[in-house]
Amino acid sequence: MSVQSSSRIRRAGLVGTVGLVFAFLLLPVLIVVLTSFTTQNFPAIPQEGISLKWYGELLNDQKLIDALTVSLIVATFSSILSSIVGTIAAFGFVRSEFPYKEHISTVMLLPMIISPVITGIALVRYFGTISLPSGYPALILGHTVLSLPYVFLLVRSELVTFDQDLERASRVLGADPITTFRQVTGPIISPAILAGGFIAFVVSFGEFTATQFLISPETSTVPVVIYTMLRTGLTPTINALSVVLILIMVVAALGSRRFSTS
Amino acid sequence: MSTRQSRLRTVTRTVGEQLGGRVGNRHLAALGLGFVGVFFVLPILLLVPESLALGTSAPFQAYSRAMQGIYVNAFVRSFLYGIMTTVATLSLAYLIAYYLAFAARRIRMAMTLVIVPLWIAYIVRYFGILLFFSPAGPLADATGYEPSILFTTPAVVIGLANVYLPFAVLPIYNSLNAIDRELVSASRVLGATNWRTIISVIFPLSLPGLVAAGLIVFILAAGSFLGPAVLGGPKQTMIANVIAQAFLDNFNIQFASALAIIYTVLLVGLLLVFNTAFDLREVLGNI
Amino acid sequence: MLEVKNFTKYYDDLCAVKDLSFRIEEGEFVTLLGPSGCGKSTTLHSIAGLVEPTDGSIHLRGTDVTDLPPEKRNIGMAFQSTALFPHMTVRENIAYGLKMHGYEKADVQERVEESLELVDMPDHGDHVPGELSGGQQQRVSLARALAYEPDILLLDEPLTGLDRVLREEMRGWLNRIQREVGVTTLYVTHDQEDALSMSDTVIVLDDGRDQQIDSPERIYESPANEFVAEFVGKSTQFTGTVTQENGHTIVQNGTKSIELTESDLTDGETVSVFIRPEDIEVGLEQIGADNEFSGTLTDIANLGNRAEVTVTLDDGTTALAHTSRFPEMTVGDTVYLRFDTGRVIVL
Amino acid sequence: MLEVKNFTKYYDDLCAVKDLSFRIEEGEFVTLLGPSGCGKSTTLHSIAGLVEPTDGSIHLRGTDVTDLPPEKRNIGMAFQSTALFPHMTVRENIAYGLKMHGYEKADVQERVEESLELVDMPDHGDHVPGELSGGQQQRVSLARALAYEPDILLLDEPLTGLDRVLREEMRGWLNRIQREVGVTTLYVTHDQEDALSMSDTVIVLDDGRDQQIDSPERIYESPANEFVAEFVGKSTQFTGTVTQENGHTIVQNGTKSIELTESDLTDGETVSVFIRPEDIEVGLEQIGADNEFSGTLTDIANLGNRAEVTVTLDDGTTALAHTSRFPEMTVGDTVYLRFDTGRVIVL
Amino acid sequence: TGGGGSNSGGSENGSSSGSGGSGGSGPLRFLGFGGNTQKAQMSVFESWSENSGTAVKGTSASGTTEMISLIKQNPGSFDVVALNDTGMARAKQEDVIEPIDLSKIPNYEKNIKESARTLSFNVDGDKTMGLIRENGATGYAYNSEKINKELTSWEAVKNPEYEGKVSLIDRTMDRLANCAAAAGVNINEVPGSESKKEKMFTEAEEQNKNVFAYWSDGATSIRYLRQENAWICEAWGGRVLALHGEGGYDHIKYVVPNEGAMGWSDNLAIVKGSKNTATAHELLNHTYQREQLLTLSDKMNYTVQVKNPPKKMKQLPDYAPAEDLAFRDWGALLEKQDAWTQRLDKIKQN
Ligand SMILES: Nc1ncnc2c1ncn2[C@@H]1O[C@H](COP(=O)(O)OP(=O)(O)OP(=O)(O)O)[C@@H](O)[C@H]1O
Ligand SMILES: Nc1ncnc2c1ncn2[C@@H]1O[C@H](COP(=O)(O)OP(=O)(O)OP(=O)(O)O)[C@@H](O)[C@H]1O
Ligand SMILES: NCCCCNCCCN
Ligand SMILES: [Mg+2]
Ligand SMILES: [Mg+2]
Repeated sequence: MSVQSSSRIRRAGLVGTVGLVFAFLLLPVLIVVLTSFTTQNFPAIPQEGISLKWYGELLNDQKLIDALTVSLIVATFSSILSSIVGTIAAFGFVRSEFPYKEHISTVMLLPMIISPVITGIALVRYFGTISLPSGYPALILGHTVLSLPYVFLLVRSELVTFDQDLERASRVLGADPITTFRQVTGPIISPAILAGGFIAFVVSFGEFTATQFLISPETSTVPVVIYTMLRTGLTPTINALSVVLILIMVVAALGSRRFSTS
Repeated sequence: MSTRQSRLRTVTRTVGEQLGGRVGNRHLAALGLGFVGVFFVLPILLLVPESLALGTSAPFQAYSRAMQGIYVNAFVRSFLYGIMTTVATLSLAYLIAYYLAFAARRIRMAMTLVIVPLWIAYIVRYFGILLFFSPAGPLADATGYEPSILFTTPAVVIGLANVYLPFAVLPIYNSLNAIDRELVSASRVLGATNWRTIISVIFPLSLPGLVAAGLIVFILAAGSFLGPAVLGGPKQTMIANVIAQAFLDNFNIQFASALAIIYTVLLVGLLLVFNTAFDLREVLGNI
Repeated sequence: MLEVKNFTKYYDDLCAVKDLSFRIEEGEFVTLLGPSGCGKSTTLHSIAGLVEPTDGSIHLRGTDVTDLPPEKRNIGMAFQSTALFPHMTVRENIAYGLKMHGYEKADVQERVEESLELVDMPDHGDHVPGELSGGQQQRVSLARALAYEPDILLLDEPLTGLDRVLREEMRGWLNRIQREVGVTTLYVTHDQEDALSMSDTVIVLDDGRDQQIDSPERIYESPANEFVAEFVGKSTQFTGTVTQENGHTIVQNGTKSIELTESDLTDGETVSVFIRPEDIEVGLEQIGADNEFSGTLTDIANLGNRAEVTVTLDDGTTALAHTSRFPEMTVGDTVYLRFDTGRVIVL
Repeated sequence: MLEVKNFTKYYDDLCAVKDLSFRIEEGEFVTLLGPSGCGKSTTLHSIAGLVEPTDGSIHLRGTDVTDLPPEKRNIGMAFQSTALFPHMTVRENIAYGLKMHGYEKADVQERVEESLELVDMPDHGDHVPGELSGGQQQRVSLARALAYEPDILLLDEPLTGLDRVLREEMRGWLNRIQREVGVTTLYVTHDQEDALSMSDTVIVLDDGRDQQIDSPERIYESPANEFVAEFVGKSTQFTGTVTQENGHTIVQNGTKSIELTESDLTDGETVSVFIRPEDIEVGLEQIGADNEFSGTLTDIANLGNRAEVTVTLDDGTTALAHTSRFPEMTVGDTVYLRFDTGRVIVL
Repeated sequence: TGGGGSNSGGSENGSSSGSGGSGGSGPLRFLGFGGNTQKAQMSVFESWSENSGTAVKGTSASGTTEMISLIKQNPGSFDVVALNDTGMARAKQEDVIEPIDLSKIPNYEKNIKESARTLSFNVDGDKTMGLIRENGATGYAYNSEKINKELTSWEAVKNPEYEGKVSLIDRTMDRLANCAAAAGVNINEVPGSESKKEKMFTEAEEQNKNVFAYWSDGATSIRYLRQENAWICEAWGGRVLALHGEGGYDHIKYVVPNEGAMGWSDNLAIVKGSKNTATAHELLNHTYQREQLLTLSDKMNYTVQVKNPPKKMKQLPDYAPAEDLAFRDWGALLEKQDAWTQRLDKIKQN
């Protein structure tokens, strides 16, 4: 058998198998998308005809829109905060030497390691003790802690490979340390920071397990509202919302090189 | 001139300098640690006193209760499901990652498809899976076949593997992608078939990514709450469900804290064992 | 031994190599020399089976191997990046090819040790590649490629990226080993010094097409065309018109006229004339030789064992000449260039 | 212009540079030459203010700048890695230093264009560094370092990693530009050819200590010690015992005896004797010269313009000699080596 | 069941304040279960808001425990809360509700049957802590297309034919109450008798055999029925009736088994720390007008213990007049909750 035909067969086999894995991965997405067009009052695959009524309902569903607002606010602020803290910490760890540095740095990763149920319980008790109001303060702080490890890891690995000659060059060219950071270091590592912030945003946006302990009556996030709706009756509005979010994401990902690669 | 000053003045320590010259980069590390310390480590540590009935005759009563069969089972199940999910997820993720790194023609598109599910709340995805396999769901509708898979261990593992798959693809893809293509050529020229090359060269070189992916999937899966809650039955209860139930349904903060502490200690212990085989720092660096 | 027939390779619309044919005899050392992007690696990879030819065929020991996968060709190859497996020790790297070629366990062990001896690294067997210097890595890569006695050894710029000192040292190594083992070798490089110093035959490639296939000496002394003349070795070039004057051939360029020994040129023809810097003598005094031109010294580069001087001739053209080291001249001096007409290359 | 006084640098316990002093006059081109790890970069970085001296001081234009941060020193620097800012275009890279030095907007623009002219890249201003070749990047890096008219230009192995052809071309560039701009330059390299071809003064450094500070010619012709002799240029070395015989100084080594012109050596002294390959003549016939040794040709490396031959002498020692290109010799020939006693370097 | 958001129910129209003569300190905040009971309740509150000018802002939580957590974690954030019987017992224990001044709610005595006004979980000594709102039973529903015989007894749950096709409720005391009923025991007597306890748990063990999952919220029970995961599913009548209302689900039958079924009730209480107790009383008084109570029953599909119930209410699947019902005695049961949960968990996971 010739090289090309055997490699073609191999490729076909791989593509077929990978197609099945993709089908598995995207199965829930497909179902969510399909059910968002149902004519029925509960999530079901459309049988006779499709409708956009749940997209209409979405616009009228004040509770979901409120939750979406809360989710966006919390995700925005916590991703900004964790980007800042994560970047500072990554700088600190990469650019300094002290005993047991690498071991100590795993502490930064603990929030990713420990189950969010435990995080949620620990935080709600703790916030109670220090009288931090539940709602935005608790949610934003909690989500910041939960997403911090992702930013830390991303920025750290960027900084490890960062060529410090660039900073040296900037200094020799006459720039002081602050200018050097603003003009050289910052812009160059910003894709990593942005990617970290993006992941932090996604983590915050989807987090349910710890979040259920941290919400206040006015600040339910989307996943928590969905969970509540589950118990009282889930409507395909949720699916419509999910589809809208997917669309936003796909457009953003295809539109910007930065995010899809990270 | 002292060494300390010299550390501050070296240009490689730029950020410290910009904060007024008195702040070193070590202070920045301390700031990060402080944040995690105050808003994460301390709260977790405070569960220790909560878990103890101090001042009573049986301060460890919550712990001795946790030693009973159903709770031990929940712990065992968490770790077991964690491992099963990890194995399943890694196999699938490896296929996708291999495809992305070596065969994909439209990588951006494929990569986007991998990430798309992350935008749908876990719970909604679990519901998709539940609906799919239900007797009145699309699978039975289309094929007439009703798999009796729901509310069993396979259902939970399938669900967990499904939602954590994207987390595993990325690190594996990164390490596959970093493999110098000339190594693959070299292996072929040295007489190895494509398959032997995958086994002897590509696979070992992708181990860092694989281990990183395995670690993160294991951590996420073992601690998961929604998966068993939606797709499992009573026999699939995992530790996160028990902890949530103790805290939310039974108001037993003491017991919930004890379970949380035990779980954390077990997990950290496990990671330390893991650390003897793989360098945890490196592995986490790959995530 | 190896025969490449009408090899052509297109990457989509881009023609990387066009209709290249050559053969290598048993034990020969042949170099593919050409600038970056001229198709050297493409050719080598096709011979190894790593790239599929668009057209043409590859024959090894008389068999058409064009459709054979790389692992069935019994070829040894060393890469520019060394391509040592980073997760294996030096020993394991060398053993890999042996195992894949079905050697017995005991044989593998023996040959690994022999190969380590060959490249003079018997004590480094248990190191991983990351622990070795660049030159050592290249040597291991060579040992790995040779261990299983391939029919032919392909080398893809194995010396690029090494610094000058290491490069010269490695060149010596390669030469020695090739002599000891006597393996047929096809070497790829864009460095003319590599090509001239090691090869039996040099194939000069440009833009996917062969320009000249010849011995190093012929390539240097009788380049087939302007590209070869310019790419291989430095030179001073004049373009001029031929006049035949009582049995003498003279090339006329502005105020300069160069008398040649060559005689098959026709009157009025335009030719390019090349003179190698080492063929030009530089003097501070005029001696009234046949081909003597005056000019101003505009640059001296002391290269240690010799100096390379740049002279701007009176008609404004520039010439390059070698002198002995640290010459007693300074930039600005008026100098006289002379050369033996027998040394002039005419195209 | 620049004066380094008793510069010493320790990294914790490791002594990188010990008590180094030298000065560079206005307009001079000085090279720091030495093997990897000898402390070249450490010295350069201290001058730039990027590394703080453990001891000693740095003076620029007569002022002690030891405690000044890098941005206050008005220094131009080009790095081996080029260190071009990848997120800025070529123009922005060059403008950066100008802006930081307080140039007016219009001036910045003008000087950027001038600098692009200087390095012959007027059309590449809007490219980002990633789109340029290695040599082009080096040129931009140079333009960026020169644009704001620094007092001194520091070059940290800017040519390392470039291949031979590009390296030679860039060397020409550097020379030309340094001549045009006339800027005082301190150049760091481990390549002797770089050092010899460009410098007014060479500082040879080994293990953090200076070995010789001298002109290229003196460094090559009169090395101060064995390290310098071996590091700068190839040579054949003999160690022997001095005997004075009726006014002649003879160095005796086994069966070889070399007669020297030098006379301040004492009887019985052991000396090292070096001969450069270009000082050795290789012949196929014995001519009975004073210093003539027979041996067997063991290797020929044709380097284009010359060949480098290795000869194993009858007493088993090895000698290196240059011949004209493509010599009529083959490995195995018996050859005769001769050299002028005036060319022998005695340490 | 539109997506019309239960926590926004009455909040938009209540911007004016101070006209109700009640101190006028902002809107009242109500915490309920969500779903259609919440919607029904909010519609009643709305009619009050229109007259009083005080808005009522609704929030929903997914269960009683969450509600109590919410109250504890957000002190002063709620005025009125809807709790089920378990929730009332818990709320008393956790001290998150206040005694109610019945003199300010004359409509309660006037319109609610006396037998329904003194249920143990709604009182604390001589203080009234909660007002009963609606009540029902926890029977089961079955899919008559899969099971083509009429089911009337708890025995059906144990029929081996239905292996893997049964889902039961996940709440310990609800579950055990039905097991006790099936075994012919009154759950209120179980704490005092070892043999009755064994009978109850033996029944729980037997009923467990066919179970594929336990559900913890009504929506899940209906989903299992709809998706046909369950052929038999412990359920609430009101939910099943609502399912019928969707059309196409008439084959899902609801039964209160003849051995009896557990009774539950939802109740209204005033949250401790409320700064609007006077207004809250006014709101409650409004709610307990007969006309409003009938609206509630109508919209919720459950019994409201009004004097002289109308015919329509009597036809509800769960209809049970207070005098026929034995509610659980939480005074005795609550302390068993943890231990029994543990034992039941063991059974569930065999
Ligand atoms: N996989 C490929 N896809 C498309 N074009 C390619 C591919 N590989 C090589 N080319 C193109 O084919 C031409 C020849 O490439 P090749 O790698 O053979 O050159 P080369 O002589 O080895 O150059 P270098 O000295 O830089 O390694 C170049 O123009 C190159 O850009
Ligand atoms: N930041 C540092 N910390 C500790 N040791 C260092 C540091 N920088 C350099 N050294 C050590 O100091 C010595 C001199 O280093 P330096 O970089 O000056 O050498 P160099 O001559 O520039 O070498 P090369 O040619 O390899 O660049 C080396 O042994 C090096 O390992
Ligand atoms: N549709 C709403 C049903 C509310 C049922 N509450 C049940 C409480 C049982 N303890
Ligand atoms: Mg190539
Ligand atoms: Mg250096």
